[in-house]
Amino acid sequence: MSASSVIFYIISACTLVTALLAVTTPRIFRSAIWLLFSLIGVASLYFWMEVEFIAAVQIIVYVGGIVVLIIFSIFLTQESGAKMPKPALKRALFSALAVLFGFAFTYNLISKHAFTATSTQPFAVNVSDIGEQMLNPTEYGYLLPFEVVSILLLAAMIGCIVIAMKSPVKKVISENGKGVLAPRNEHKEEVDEVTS
Amino acid sequence: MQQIPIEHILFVSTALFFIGMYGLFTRRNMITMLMSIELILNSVNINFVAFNKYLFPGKLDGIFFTIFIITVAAAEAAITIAIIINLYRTHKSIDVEDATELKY
Amino acid sequence: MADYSYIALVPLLPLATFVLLGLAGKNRLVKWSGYIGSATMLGSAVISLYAAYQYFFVNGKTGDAYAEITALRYTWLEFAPGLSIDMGIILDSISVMMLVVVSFISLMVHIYSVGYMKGEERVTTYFSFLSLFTFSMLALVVSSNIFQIYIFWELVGVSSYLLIGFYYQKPSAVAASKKAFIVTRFADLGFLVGILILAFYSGSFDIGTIINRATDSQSEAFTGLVSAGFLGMSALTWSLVLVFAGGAGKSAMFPLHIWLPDAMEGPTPVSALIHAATMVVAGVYLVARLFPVFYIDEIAMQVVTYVGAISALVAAIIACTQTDIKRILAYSTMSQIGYMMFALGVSGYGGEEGLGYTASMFHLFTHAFFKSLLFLGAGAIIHFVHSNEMKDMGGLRKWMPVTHITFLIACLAIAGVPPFAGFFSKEEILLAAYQSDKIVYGIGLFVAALTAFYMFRLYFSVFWKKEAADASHHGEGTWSMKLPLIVLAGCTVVVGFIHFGNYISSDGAPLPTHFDIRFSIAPVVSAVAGILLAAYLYKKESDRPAKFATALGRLYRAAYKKFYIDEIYLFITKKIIFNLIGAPAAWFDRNIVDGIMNLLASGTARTAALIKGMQSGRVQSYALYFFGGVVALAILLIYIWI
Amino acid sequence: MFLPTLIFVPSLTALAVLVCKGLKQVRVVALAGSLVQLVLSLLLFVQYRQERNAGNDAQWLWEWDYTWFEPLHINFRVGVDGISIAMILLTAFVVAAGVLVSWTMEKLSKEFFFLLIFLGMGAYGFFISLDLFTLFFFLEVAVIPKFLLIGIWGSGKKEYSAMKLALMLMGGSALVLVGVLGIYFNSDIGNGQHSFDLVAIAQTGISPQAQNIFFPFAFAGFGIFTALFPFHTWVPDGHSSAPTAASMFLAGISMKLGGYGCLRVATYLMPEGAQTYAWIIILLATIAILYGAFATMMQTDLKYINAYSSVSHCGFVLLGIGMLTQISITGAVLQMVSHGLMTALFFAAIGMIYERTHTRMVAQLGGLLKVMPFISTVFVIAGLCSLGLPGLSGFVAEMTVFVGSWQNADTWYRVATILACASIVVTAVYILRATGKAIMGPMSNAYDNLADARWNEKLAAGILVIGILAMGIAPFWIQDLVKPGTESIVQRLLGF
Amino acid sequence: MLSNFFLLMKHELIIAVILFLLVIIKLGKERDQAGLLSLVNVLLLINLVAGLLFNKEGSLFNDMFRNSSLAALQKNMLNLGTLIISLQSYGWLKRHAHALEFYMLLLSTLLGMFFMISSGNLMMFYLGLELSTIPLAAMANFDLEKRRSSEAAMKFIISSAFSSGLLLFGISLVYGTTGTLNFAEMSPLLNGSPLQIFAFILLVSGFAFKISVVPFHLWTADVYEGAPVAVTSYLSVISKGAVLFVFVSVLYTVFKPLAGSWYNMLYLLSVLTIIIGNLFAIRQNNIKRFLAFSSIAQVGFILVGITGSSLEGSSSVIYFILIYIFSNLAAFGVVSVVSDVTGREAISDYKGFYKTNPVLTWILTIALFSLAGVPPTAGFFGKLFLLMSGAGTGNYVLVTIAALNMVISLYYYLRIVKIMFMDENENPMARVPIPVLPQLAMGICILGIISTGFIRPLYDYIYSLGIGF
Repeated sequence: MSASSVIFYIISACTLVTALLAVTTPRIFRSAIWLLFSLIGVASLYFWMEVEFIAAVQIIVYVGGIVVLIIFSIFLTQESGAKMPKPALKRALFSALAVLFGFAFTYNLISKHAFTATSTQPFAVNVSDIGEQMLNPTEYGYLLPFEVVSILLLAAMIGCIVIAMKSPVKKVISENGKGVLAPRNEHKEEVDEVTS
Repeated sequence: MQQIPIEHILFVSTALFFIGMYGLFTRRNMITMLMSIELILNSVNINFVAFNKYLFPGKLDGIFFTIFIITVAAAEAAITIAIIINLYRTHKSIDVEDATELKY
Repeated sequence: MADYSYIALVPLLPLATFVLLGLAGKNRLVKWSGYIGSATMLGSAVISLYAAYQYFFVNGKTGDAYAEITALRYTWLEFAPGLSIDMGIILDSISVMMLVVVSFISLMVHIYSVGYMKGEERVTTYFSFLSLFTFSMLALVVSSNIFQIYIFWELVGVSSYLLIGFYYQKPSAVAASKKAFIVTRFADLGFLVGILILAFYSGSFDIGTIINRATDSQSEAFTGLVSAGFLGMSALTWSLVLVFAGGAGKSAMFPLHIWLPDAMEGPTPVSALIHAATMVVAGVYLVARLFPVFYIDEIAMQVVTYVGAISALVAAIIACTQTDIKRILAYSTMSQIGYMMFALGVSGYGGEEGLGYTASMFHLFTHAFFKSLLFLGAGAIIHFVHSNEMKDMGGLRKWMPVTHITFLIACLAIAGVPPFAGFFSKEEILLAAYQSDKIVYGIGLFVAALTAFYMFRLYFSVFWKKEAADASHHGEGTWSMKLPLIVLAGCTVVVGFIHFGNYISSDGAPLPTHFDIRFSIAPVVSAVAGILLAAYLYKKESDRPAKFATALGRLYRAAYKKFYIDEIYLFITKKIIFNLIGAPAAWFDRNIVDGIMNLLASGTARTAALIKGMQSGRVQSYALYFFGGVVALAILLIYIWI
Repeated sequence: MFLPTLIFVPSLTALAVLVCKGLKQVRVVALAGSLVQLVLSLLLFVQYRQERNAGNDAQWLWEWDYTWFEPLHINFRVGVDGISIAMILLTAFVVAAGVLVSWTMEKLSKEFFFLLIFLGMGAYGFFISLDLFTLFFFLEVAVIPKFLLIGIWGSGKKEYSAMKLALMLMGGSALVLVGVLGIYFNSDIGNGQHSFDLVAIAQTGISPQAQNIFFPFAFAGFGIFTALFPFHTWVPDGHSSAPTAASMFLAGISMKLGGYGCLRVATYLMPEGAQTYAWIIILLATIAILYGAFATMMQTDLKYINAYSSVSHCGFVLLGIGMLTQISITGAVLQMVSHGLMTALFFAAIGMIYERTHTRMVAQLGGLLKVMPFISTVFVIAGLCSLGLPGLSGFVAEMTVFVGSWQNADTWYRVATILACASIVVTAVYILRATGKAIMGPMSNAYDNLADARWNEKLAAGILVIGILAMGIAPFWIQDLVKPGTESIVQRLLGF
Repeated sequence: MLSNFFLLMKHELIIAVILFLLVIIKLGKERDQAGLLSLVNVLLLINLVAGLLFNKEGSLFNDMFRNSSLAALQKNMLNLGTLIISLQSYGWLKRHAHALEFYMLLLSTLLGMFFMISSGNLMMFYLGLELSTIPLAAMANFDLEKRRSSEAAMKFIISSAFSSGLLLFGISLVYGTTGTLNFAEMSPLLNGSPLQIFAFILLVSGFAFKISVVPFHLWTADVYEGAPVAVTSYLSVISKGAVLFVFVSVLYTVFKPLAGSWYNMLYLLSVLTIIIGNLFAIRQNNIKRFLAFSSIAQVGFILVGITGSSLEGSSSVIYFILIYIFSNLAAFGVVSVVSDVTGREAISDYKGFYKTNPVLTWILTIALFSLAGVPPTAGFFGKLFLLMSGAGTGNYVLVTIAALNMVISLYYYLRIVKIMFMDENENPMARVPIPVLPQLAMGICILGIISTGFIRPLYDYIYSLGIGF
């Protein structure tokens, strides 16, 4: 077993263990931190696979962005140190069983599948290649998805702003110029129960 | 490096996938659910990169897919968090069990 | 052959009256309806008399025998080539005879009704119904097609229904009309099935064709009828018994007679026409029409004979105990029809053998006159005393001389006292029975005595018995009521002397009648005995009848209660049909069949409620379901469905 | 004759009704439309006779074809034979009478007449269709208006009844749909091409295996429309809750859609299937006839009486079809026409009585003949027709069925026929009971001031009575009309 | 080349232009809301009209983007639906503080759908799907103060994230087993190995999630109920329609080698979907939730059509979706107007509705009839064609189940009709005024419902474009 493989197993083990901790620890802040480690683990896996660019993106976006976002939202929504309510035992058990079965099932299929490589080309990922292809409209170019994603980000931004922004009670100019209060009357929402 | 069979990498990703799924099934806190989703997406990313690198090195499909997934995940996370925050405003809680008004 | 198509006018004139008066409604033509009806009836009667004259005396014969003449025939409904309902007029001796009887009696009844129904509400309706009946009856008797008989059979049934229920606000009248219709309907079911069987094997509805094919032992029809069987009887027997069942229903034969006494709820002229003279003998006529076919089947003939004999006996016994004059007359009608029926049953076919047939028709003929006379007389009596009960009557001879005399003539006729009409016809019947079946002859003789007894019981109770209260303020009735009585009485005296056998016989050839004075002794003696007994018991008011009744004990009570036949029917209909079939069927429908439909609906709703937990509102459960779905599909597709 | 006119006239009438204002305009337009249609139908009949007399012995007359969905081989194809014309005449009579009976429908009159006319349009379309798809289309067109008619303008537990009716009929049409699709995909009119075209399918036929699978679907589906036991339970509820005109339409027209479909689609296209399942049809029909009759006997509501009796009478239709002889099938068609006219008349009379006395319970009525002679007479005529009195249409139809059924020589079929015949006695019992109680008998004083029929009601009843009499007194014309059609069906039955 | 580019991407470009225009307007000074809405509607109308003109077929970006007449037709249908939704939610938007943002999100999701429809590989498909999903979650939350709205949004985003996780896993496995993301290259490489089938199932579950196939449907009702009416109708018609378009074409072309597998799967799923959708719809009292379940059942019928695996199958699905757009939007139009004015969404509130609002009642009735498949509404034709194509494979069990379920579905549609027309109500809803634009929208829908079945060229056209098998 080469050093490389040892490293791989170590990284993998770390990643999985921290991931497991992230989804089981009762304290939310710790959970976030475990997630952070797990994501870093994944990033190191990328490093190990020599796709440094992805690893970098992983760290920047996930570790630097998403996890921070999550931590902020934790701060915003509750006491970070508090223990979270435990899942109902039945559900936990059932989920664990389902997940274990799913895993066994999936991995069984994967391990039985004979993956075949279609080309023996060396795998070279230069940042510049990625950059070029990213903005290339022709063959092997990814300009279109790039644009699509950019619109997605724009839309997400707009959505976030609208939703998360604490909406001030602001005046909307109506047709006749008279101001009306923006938030509408909250109508009584009945619980829909059909008597059966 | 060739001595690591691709199945092992896939083992890691699959395991990560199901760990994330377990979290999604059991965690009652919405933010932790979001975290679980991120784990799922990461496992997929590992898949893509591994496939691309070991099986189909000719094109960078997998790599680019990974990049886009990460981006989409970011957007998704942002919207999710926005929604959670809004939900927190209305419900004063981010426990999924508290947001079960709509049912049957 | 002469053209007889003008005979179509005989039924069509009353039909026209029916349409005219029917459309007029209840308030128009009130004054005129009786005259219109009588006038058209007069037309019909004249035409049929003329036709009878033509047929019997001018050109009815081919060779030696009276032939069957098809005057008219239209295909009304063709089921298949050869299998069609034709509307036609067929003339042979019995149909011409019936034409005369029906149109003549109907004319009498119409005239009588003008007086009798005066001042009634709905006179127009009455006359229109009467015309409808006359039309149907006339069309029935001239039918050439068995289905045509069935059609008019039903129509006379419905006119009878309408007329019995004429006093529609009287619940008893409504009940009686219903009963009459339903009982005869039940019998008609047999008739219908019988027709279906006969027609299927002989391939035709035409009576002539049926007779030809069914009596020809070489024909396919015959072999089919004889060889096919069901429950141990041949198709021929089945069909004839069933057809006879129809006739028995219409003719109030035991045990389908229960409607007839109740039918007396209708206006009395109606009873005279329909329930004495014409419609009730339709059954006899039907058997006579199909006589050649009946003749070849012994079982059917036996059935006809014994049903007739038993009816005659049972009715006569019951008649002795009843107190409602119309009911007595009704039972007597039934009894007399029993005579006709068994006369047919004992008859042979052709030549001397066919005496019973001739006798039956003869009795039918004479009976029509004296029985309608009796009814019309009874109508006059009822009109006078406003009651049907004998106890309300008595000593009426003073006040109603015409009625008294005519009634007496009719009573003598029906009792079989010479020289009145009934004597001759009854004589022949008894002779025929004597020649063929002694038991039946015995019954016939006994019934003759009973007939005399109950008729004179009636006569004495009404006209003698006690002195009537002073009723000088009413008259006996208008001339329109008296005239028919007188005419009919005249007929009753005269018609017996017709040499009936010359004109009507089973095979059309003249049948010489031997009048043997020695044979007449027994019937006449028994009749006189009956009259004397009646006179002894009822001429003066006394307690003899009561003693007599006590002496007879149970028999009397049973007869008084009409042998409980009504009760048995009531039990069958109410308890069995309604409670054991109808009610369960209705219940089953509402609760089981519909219940299953509703259960389907509520089951769906319940299932819906049952699975609502799937949509628990918990997003994690949703994800679990999602994942479960994926796994399940994967297992199914990868391992099970390959 | 340009057959689509028969659809256009009602469609235009329906549209015109929508434009009208107020009851007065609406009813006049509706009446005018339905009278035009009646005249057209009579004209069609006359022209049909002329054509036939002129020696035109084509099976279908005035065929007209318009491609609708070409890729799916769906055509709007119309054409008539005698059976269709008989049905069209029936529809025209009933629609005209129905409009007249509803003359004073104050509540939502526009919608009411619109739905009536629309329903009629569906029936016309159904009867002239020669394409299975359009046939099915019009079959369903005729269902939903009934739901609204009963639910909105009905009485009693109307919502329940309306829903039940709609669901059961739609269930029926769902089965029909499967049957129709089965026929389509098993048809082969050359080069493996499927077709919805009834004529073409009849010429080329369908494989016996397919027939045995799809005959039950088609027959049971259409059977539900015509009260096939045990799917008849919508009949009593639906009829009794419906407003008068809707009851008339329901019994007079839409139950006939089923019978016509059983004949035209199920039996005509799948003769071998019919042979296979004949015994079941006969069994069910016999049960329906007797059981319906006995159940009727126990009813106390006039409409229920008539509704259950419809179950019994429609049993004759199915019996006639099941016996598979030329005469019995002719009888089935005649019975459809007769029953349509007769029940419509019956319901009209019941409606008139109900409108005046506000009750339909037999026990509460009595002696109506005194104050409403016209209506009572109509009632009695309908009743007598129902119990098969000669001279009225019921007799002709029933006798044809009986005679025809008897031609089928199987002993058990004969037993069934006799049992069916027996129902005429039971019919007499319930009809006379109802008549005896409601029309005759002593009258309650409460009814002293009730008025007899108005002109419109008289006219409505008159139209139907004319139909009944025309068929009852002179059945040969309708027999002539129907016969070629039934002959072609029987040829198919015997033709393999 | 450039003009080619513009013509091919015409639909997407116009949407993008409008989108940016709106952003610019938003960044500018505050304007009159009504005027803005009218402007947007005009823009959408222009978009619709422009979409109908100058169609061109071809592919761009290395086959990542493919336009065909079929795709153009589908996009036009979506454009039409969007316009109708925009028109009928006028009342709600006019009072909404973020109307423009709403449109921006709406247009971006529409753009996502267009890309999805035109996608030539899994990457574009995935991105289009996400672009059409993520902003929708935000839109679902647009009734910002309503608890239900945010709950709905939360459920939607979490469910869809989960689903897209599974979808991605599936895509990754497809990629791993075939080595390509391109549809055209992928198809011949599909050999039905277990892992591929598993991947395929994961992929299908992603589709199934979006089009609410049982058991992937559970989010649907909750989200439909909680979200604003405009969003609900958009979700139920446009989003579902777009995914269905892609689903059909993917199944019929790319995954054709796996047809043996997916036929059975669709058989099972369609039966489940119809039955469960119907059973749930029976007992609903919220009209939006009711429509959610009804739309689930409708999807079941669409799946029956898809099982047909024939040219008829694909064209009947497209035809049905067109009809479904009209029918469902007509229903939602009424719900939207009523909900906007009175705030009432319970079915029982509609008791006696006919007395006060005959026009709306008739519109809703016709719409429901069309959904139920009652002639002469277009829904009849749509449904019938679906069943017909389903019967084309000879699977009459499926067709019988579907046909009988049409009866159950009729029950609940009629139930609403009954409530509106027949139920007594002491104080029914007051008369609801309908603004001009929603009137227009409903008019279009009703016209569509009534006439679609009778316009002969329409189906012929769709059929000529349909995807053969």
